Amino acid sequence: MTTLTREFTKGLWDEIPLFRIVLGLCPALAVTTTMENGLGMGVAATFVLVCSNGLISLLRNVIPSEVRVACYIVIIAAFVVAVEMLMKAYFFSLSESLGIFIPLIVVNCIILGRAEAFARKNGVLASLADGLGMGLGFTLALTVLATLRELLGAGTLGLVFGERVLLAQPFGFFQQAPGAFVALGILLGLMNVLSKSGK
Amino acid sequence: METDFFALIISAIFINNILLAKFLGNCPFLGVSKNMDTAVGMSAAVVFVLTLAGIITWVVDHYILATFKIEYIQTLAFILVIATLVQFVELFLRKSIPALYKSLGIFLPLITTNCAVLGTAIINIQEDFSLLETVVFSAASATGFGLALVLFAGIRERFEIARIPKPLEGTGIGLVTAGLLALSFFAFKGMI
Amino acid sequence: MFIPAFVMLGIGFTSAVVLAVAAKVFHVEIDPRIAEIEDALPGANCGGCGYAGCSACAEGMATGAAPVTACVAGGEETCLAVAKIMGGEAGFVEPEIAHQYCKGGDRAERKYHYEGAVDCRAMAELYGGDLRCEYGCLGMGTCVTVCNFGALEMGDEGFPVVNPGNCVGCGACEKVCPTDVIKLYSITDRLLHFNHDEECLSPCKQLCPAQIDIPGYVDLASQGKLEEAVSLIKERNPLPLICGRVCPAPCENGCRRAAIEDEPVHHNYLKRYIADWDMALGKRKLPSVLPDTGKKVAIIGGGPCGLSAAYYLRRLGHSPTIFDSKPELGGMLRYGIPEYRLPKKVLDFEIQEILDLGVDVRCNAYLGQDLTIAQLEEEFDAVLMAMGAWDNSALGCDGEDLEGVWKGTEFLQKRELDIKVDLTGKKVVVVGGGNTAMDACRSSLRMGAAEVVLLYRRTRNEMPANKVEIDAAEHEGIQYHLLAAPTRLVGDDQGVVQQIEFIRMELGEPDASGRRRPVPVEGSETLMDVDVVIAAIGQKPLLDWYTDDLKERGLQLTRWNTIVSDDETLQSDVPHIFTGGDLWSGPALLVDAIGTGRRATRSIHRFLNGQDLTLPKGTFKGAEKIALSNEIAVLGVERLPQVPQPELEVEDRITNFEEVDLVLTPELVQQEANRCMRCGTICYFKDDQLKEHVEGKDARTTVDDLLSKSPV
Amino acid sequence: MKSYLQMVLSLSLIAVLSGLALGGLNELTFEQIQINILKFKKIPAVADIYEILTGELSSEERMAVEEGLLSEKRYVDLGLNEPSLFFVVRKDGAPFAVALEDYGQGFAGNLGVMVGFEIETGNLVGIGITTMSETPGVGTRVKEKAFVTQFMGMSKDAVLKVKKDGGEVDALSGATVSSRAVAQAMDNARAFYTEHREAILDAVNETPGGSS
Repeated sequence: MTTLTREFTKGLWDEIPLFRIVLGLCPALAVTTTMENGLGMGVAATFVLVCSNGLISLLRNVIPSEVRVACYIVIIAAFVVAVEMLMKAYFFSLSESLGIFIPLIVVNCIILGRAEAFARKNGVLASLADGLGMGLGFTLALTVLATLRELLGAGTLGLVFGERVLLAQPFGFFQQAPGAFVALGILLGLMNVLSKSGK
Repeated sequence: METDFFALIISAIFINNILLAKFLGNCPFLGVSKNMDTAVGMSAAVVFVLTLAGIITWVVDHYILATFKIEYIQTLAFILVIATLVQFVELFLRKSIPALYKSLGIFLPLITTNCAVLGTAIINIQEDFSLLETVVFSAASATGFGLALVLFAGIRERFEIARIPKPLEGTGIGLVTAGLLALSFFAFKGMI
Repeated sequence: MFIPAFVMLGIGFTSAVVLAVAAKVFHVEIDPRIAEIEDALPGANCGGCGYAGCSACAEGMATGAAPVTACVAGGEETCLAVAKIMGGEAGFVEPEIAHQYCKGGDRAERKYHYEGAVDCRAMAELYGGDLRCEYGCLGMGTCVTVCNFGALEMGDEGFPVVNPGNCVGCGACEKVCPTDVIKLYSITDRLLHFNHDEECLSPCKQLCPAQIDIPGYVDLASQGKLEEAVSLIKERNPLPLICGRVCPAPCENGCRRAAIEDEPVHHNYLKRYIADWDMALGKRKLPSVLPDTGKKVAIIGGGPCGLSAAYYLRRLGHSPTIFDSKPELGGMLRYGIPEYRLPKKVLDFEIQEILDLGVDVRCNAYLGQDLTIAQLEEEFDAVLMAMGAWDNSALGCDGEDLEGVWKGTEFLQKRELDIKVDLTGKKVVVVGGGNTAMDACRSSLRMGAAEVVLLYRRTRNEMPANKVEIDAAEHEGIQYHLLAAPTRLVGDDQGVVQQIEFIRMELGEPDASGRRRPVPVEGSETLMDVDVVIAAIGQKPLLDWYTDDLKERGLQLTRWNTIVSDDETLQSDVPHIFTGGDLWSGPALLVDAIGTGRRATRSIHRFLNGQDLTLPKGTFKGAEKIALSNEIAVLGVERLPQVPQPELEVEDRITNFEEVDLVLTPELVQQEANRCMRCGTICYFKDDQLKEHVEGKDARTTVDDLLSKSPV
Repeated sequence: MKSYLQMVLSLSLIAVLSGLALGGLNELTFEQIQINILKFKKIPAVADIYEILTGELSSEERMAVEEGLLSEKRYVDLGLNEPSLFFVVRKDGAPFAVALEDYGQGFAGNLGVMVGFEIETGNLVGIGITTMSETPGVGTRVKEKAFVTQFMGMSKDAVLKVKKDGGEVDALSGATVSSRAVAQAMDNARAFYTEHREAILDAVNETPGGSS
């Protein structure tokens, strides 16, 4: 049991996506303009990551290594399109706000990254735990980044305070993508300081 | 109307540079730009994949997906084509340039999930480009990607002797600099 | 609903066919083990193995180009895992830890003000760096930046501090450092390292024949880290307890305090204090010993040289055996130095600490009688001859063979060999001016002699004995007849010596050794009644072991009966026979014997491994000072009174063999330690910097409680 | 040879299975998605036009209007590869205007605008935004009343361009790109409407529903 918990928890701190493993930047930079988007994107990505990790590790011995990337990506894409359809059908409002970014989950490097680096070599249970851990880690990272960007960039925190303006003159810079790069960079620095003192 | 190819190329490389304006393909942007030759290797691979992918996806979309009205599997079909191309490049590199293959490491398969590649393919369809325009646009976008990557690799090699606060070393400062670089590309916004 | 399935089938199939063809065409034969090994490696891509990253190293290991132990960062379990994959057995490789000697940092003088790129290599391009002494640490911290294991941190005094726990020995810092200050050292390297011209050597360290890092252990002692101080000393001198009591401390002559007309720092008192503290601790903390190399070395002679060679050879993994002619080990330490200077309890403790490492001993084995070199050559791979210099030179005047006329070493051995000697009420005359003569005088006093007179043909300050000994003997009432030499011994009809005739001398021109040649004054012969005469005018090695077959085999002797051997490597003309101690140098200090013991160990170690024996170029020869560190003006340092060595009162020490020198109190230790300026070759601590250096460390508070539990 | 067969087999099998799965899923969710798009996208825009006509509506009234509009959708086959959709806007019970949707090139993707045309005069009644992905806080201001009301009663042959481009539409300050997109969408809608005016008007009187 302990290895499973370790696989799961490593995604939350030691190898938290975005901060430790610098993957999955494209959606992270584009979608985290509001906290709500960050959270939604994280949840959708987690769902896809868990399912794909599980299925890929199930088929890991079947798929020969020459075509492994193609097969994995088809599986991931299938899950993503499925999520897109289900969301449009049953959670229309969320799919509206996430818009373009659901198809971009398929190109989210985290998912294929975990498949290539982990699911391909480990058992199903471990892969599921890893997927869940990584997914939640990713959601956590996205939400933290989104909160920072929304608070500084737009001066509001939609999910928590609704329309109330918290910051009189917000820095528009953080709402744009270059701002996302800088915010993530600073967060990374903060993370290192924390982990160094935390260890 | 006769599409102005020159304007198309310039806009693809500078104005809406896939990396620094549209912010697609950031993972390899930060992952591979640690040193110059991997960056150049990656750019070459992306140019090859993107151009070929542009052509094939255009053909697939126009002749198969449109006729059967099954656009919803567009993502699936495109990504499969791209993945095959990337796997092809991987096999090719492993055979003929093993050194580059080793240094690209995890980032070679990750070209498949490179948002820039799929992004450009989808843009080709949204902009309703003709085949020729698709080829030109894809190649130009890939060159833009390469330009940004090589530019950034140059800067990162200077980090070696710059005095950087300890926690920001490595990826942290990389991200901040990427942000500033992206900001500079805003200047091209108003050209066309 | 079936249309998409067909479309996907179409695309999937074509893709698969394309890939299958590509796989066929671009097929590359990959050794499956490479992937396995790569998974086992830590993936730090540190380059310590010399390859560009882990995958390259894995490929190297799989093809056999790199040894299984190549991965430095991975540590033991990685190495074992890779060995299992390759199906081989992992051998032992000594861990190498980065070590940095230069303590200059902010206190070192700078040639110019530097504002260039923050990189030592960049600064080194500018006149070899801004430091006055060219091989010091430039302090730009490039080694700290390249180390990605967190083993290096920039200390608060301007030089990088190594954290040995994190250091994996990948060598990145060594490659980056332009002045070679930081280097990787294995245990063998540290034990067999000899001073080098291109290295930071304080004046005292240059003068110490055993090359002990004196400022190092003084600094550790003042911070209360006594355990570390002991291990630092033992890296160069395995007999600190004995040395602390007996050594005349040539290092103190070099102390930089002399430049401000101040008394030198008593390094030896501190060394003795540290050693005593370690002994009083009681628990045996054995130093690290490398795994057995299966090589056996015979050491003939259990004196200081033999003991020190045995200690180091054992720590390097060889198995030395000590042969000694006497019933117990120690040589001159046991049978030459009397109890009041070196209690046998202390001697036995120190020798036992060496034997506990796994050194076996065969006593009462006299070379030439009980065993021969030929016998040894079958059983042992190398032989170290360190029998010392026991033969006394004769007085050279008639009446020498009268009864009651003894030789110096002979007389001193008697007490240890339990031969009862009763001198009560007798008058003893000792001839000679060295330490043996001093020991003879003070011992005979303690054996009840009524009056002890010392004859010496030169003046007081030319006497080779320790200054401390000469003063102590005088306090104990021994009369000095200086500028006097014996001419005739008059015996009675039973052949027992009654009188001694000696002649007044004057000092003429200096002879070859630089000492002024004494010239007899005509007609100044005087007679003196005497009961016992002890001749202690110099020793030379015995030759009864020197058989003819050794002569044919090429082993030659010098005029002073010492063995002819290469000065640097101490290797005799017979390749597997090495020499050391007094047998090689003639009578010398204990600390010289320890120094040659370690030098012989290095030669034997390299001989056993079939390596070339010559010392690396630029090795620091003998004791001449590096001129650079002499003409340094000592500024910002005030004179501080020297700490007196507490001693037993004269009355209660001349009647017994109680140890004369007592142990320092902790306060005195701290006071003396603070007098030491922790010199480098050029830089040293000015008073305010030293105060801040010592006070700055919170260890300051721990010194008191640590020292309070020490032996008094 | 076996491994190549396995390669081809596995990739094709996975491709087919995923195609099948998505096809099936699409069947399942297609209707629901269309309804959603209608309910949450198109009809609210038409309701916006309705509000311009009748003035501010309370949330209950708006719910009722949106409910009503469900039955006001009409499909007309204009020879395009799928039937075109438009809505009938009634005033006091009688069909008063027709609303149809068209797109303009926005800042970061298409901007959908539902445009209402009076049946008799052909003049514009008003507009409602359906889909857009403009920069939040900047481009999204085109939805606000101030911008939308300027189109009420605009004549059918007004120059539908932004003032800067010589048209009559005064653009939102700082959001010229989005305003130009709206103008472009309206221009496209008008061109479509004038071209197919007769067919659309016949379809107005048909019963609601029509072929999907």
